[in-house]
Amino acid sequence: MAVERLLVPLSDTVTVRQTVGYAVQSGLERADSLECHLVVALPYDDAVPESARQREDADDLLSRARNWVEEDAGDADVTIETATLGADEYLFGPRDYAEIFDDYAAAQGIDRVVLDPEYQPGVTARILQPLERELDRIGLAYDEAPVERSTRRGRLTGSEDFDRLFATFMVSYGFYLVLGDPTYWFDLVTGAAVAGIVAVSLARVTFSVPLDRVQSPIRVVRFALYIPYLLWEIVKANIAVSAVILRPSMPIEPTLTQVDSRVRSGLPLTALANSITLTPGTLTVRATDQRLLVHTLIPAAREDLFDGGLEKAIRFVFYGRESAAIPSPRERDDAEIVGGDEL
Amino acid sequence: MIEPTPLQVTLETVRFWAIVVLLGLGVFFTLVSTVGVLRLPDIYARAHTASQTDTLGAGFALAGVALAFGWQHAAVYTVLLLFFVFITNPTAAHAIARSAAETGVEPVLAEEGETDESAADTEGETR
Amino acid sequence: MTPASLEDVFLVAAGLFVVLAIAMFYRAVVGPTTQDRLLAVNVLGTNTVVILALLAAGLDQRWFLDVALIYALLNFLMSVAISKFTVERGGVL
Amino acid sequence: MADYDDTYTESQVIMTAVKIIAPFTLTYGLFMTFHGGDAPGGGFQGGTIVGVTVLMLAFAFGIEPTRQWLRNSFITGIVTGGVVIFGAIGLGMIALGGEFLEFYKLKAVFDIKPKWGLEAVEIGGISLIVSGVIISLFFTMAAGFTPDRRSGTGGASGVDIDDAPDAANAEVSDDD
Repeated sequence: MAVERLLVPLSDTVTVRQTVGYAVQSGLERADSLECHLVVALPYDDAVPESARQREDADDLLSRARNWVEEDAGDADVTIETATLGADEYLFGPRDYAEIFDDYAAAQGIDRVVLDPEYQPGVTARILQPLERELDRIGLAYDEAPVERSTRRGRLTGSEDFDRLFATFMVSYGFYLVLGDPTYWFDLVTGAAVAGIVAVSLARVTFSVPLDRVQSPIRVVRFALYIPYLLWEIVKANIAVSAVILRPSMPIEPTLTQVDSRVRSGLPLTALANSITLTPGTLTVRATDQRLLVHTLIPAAREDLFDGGLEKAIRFVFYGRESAAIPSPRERDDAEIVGGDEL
Repeated sequence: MIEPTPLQVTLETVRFWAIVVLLGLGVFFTLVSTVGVLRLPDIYARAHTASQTDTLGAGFALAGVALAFGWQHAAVYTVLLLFFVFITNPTAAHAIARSAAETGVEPVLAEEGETDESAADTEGETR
Repeated sequence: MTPASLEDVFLVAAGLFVVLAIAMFYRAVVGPTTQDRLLAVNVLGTNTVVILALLAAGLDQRWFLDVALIYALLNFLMSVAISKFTVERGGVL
Repeated sequence: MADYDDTYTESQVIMTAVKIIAPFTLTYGLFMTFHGGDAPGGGFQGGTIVGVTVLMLAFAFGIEPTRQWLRNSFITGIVTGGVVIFGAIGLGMIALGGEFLEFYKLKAVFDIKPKWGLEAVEIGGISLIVSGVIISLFFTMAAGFTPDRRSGTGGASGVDIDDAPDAANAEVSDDD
């Protein structure tokens, strides 16, 4: 008697209920007995303050999903397993997710993965397309649940699109009026036209991640607070580096270091990498996912990097004050000096 | 022609010397950066000091320009220029360093001693 | 009272920046790697932006600032384009 | 080390930086286009910056996705639209009894400053032509460099043929 083992990664989306339903139904069509593994992948590890809330949400989602499976299964022979994955590591890109699913699948003898088309783990944007590619690469069989979502989705992206268009329009119009003369009618009219063109053509490019009406303005304010701090760091680092360069013996000590940062991809990572490059003495050579390869010129700059001041500041900008209080890269053992081979 | 009040004269003098100091600092940090680019052993180390021109060299000089324009439209323009430089230059430095890493330019590292320098240079010649 | 006019200060500063930019040419010519040259040219570009801004103040020509802004943009584009090109020669571009 | 795939060709640091500055450069390019009469700039410079914005996006996101985002027909449309507007304004002046592109007739007939005629040519004609030509030249060159796209360049080369007279046209218009 065949047993079908299914892995269903869950996230809190509109279509998660239908996905679970499809998983149970399709599993029972293929075999008499079904073993349904419901898992939630946690994006954060324990070192990060957000992880406690994520874990609560995950447990809540799992218990709901367990009820759904029991409801759909009826009298059929269905075993339910639930798990939370990735609690001990910081999951970053689709590749990380694909790998933990693969590990779990190998350990439990999973036959097939049923994916929610809207799968959206934790805080990151929708990653399904790249996740499928990574699963293909690993060679794990998956199946996308056929779900109905058109109506809901249209409304949702409608409001998101408006936010993006509006934000791009305002940025562009503001910039235009700064360039031109805000009291001249010609500039006011052409500015509106130009901002319209820019908003329509670039809104989806610039704001590839949906905006949050509450959080996004707060982030802008916090970013403004971050600028003086960054400038102060730059001045300090400049003086230190200048002192080294102008000394005739030039006591530099170049090292390559690898730092696993705890910021998300996209804007936070770019802000961190550019801040690191902007402070003389540290230079981001490579940024693959959250792993930064940083070249440091003098020991003082390396110590600053390992103390993670900039990282905490970036976390403050994007995730708020509570999130800024994380252990430094040195304390959580994410910073190491590597040789030239790592390039 | 109205005779300027003593306060105005003092303010002008202060502004003048503030501009001189800002420009002097800008020139100084650019000088350090130039010396660094000429002296330092490899591309990665040079990129560090190049960012000094981008940050404080350009920063102080443009601050001096903005101060000279005072409360005018052009001052806003200068700040905008500075902001633009601050966003683009680290990205450019990262792009250059990354391209060096991708093409296999070996960094000179402290642990491996100075003998590596000549090796890295000769390897670079072939490109 | 001030010992010199503000315009002269800006012109002198611009001259100093030009001298430093010429010194930077050494690295642009000598290399040894493509990236070294690219970096030197990038720094030269930043210097040019600053010189243009200083001249804008010194000669009171506002529109030099427009040129400086464009120059900064092209400088960025050049660095990204060439560094991409050196990596993927014959690839994407 | 890095295995490039077609949609993710650059370091995401560069990609995000380009995303941030793209709206600003596009706005600036259009600003220059609109301020040709009384400030440095004009259709040529503005059009070039608009074109450069697209090139920048292409560097960061990869050329193929950008080409899909900006369809060939769209670029051809921009260029031909520019030529049509340019020609229409120029011939319109003849219709008003003047020479080709003689804006003083505007003053005589409609009581509009001749400056606005020049503005209209700069905005409607030249900027569209220049930006379209820059973008299509870039895509044409890029298509030539990619080995596996040799057969699929029909659309791009079609644009290229269209461009030749436009470029000549644009150069002529520099004189006025």
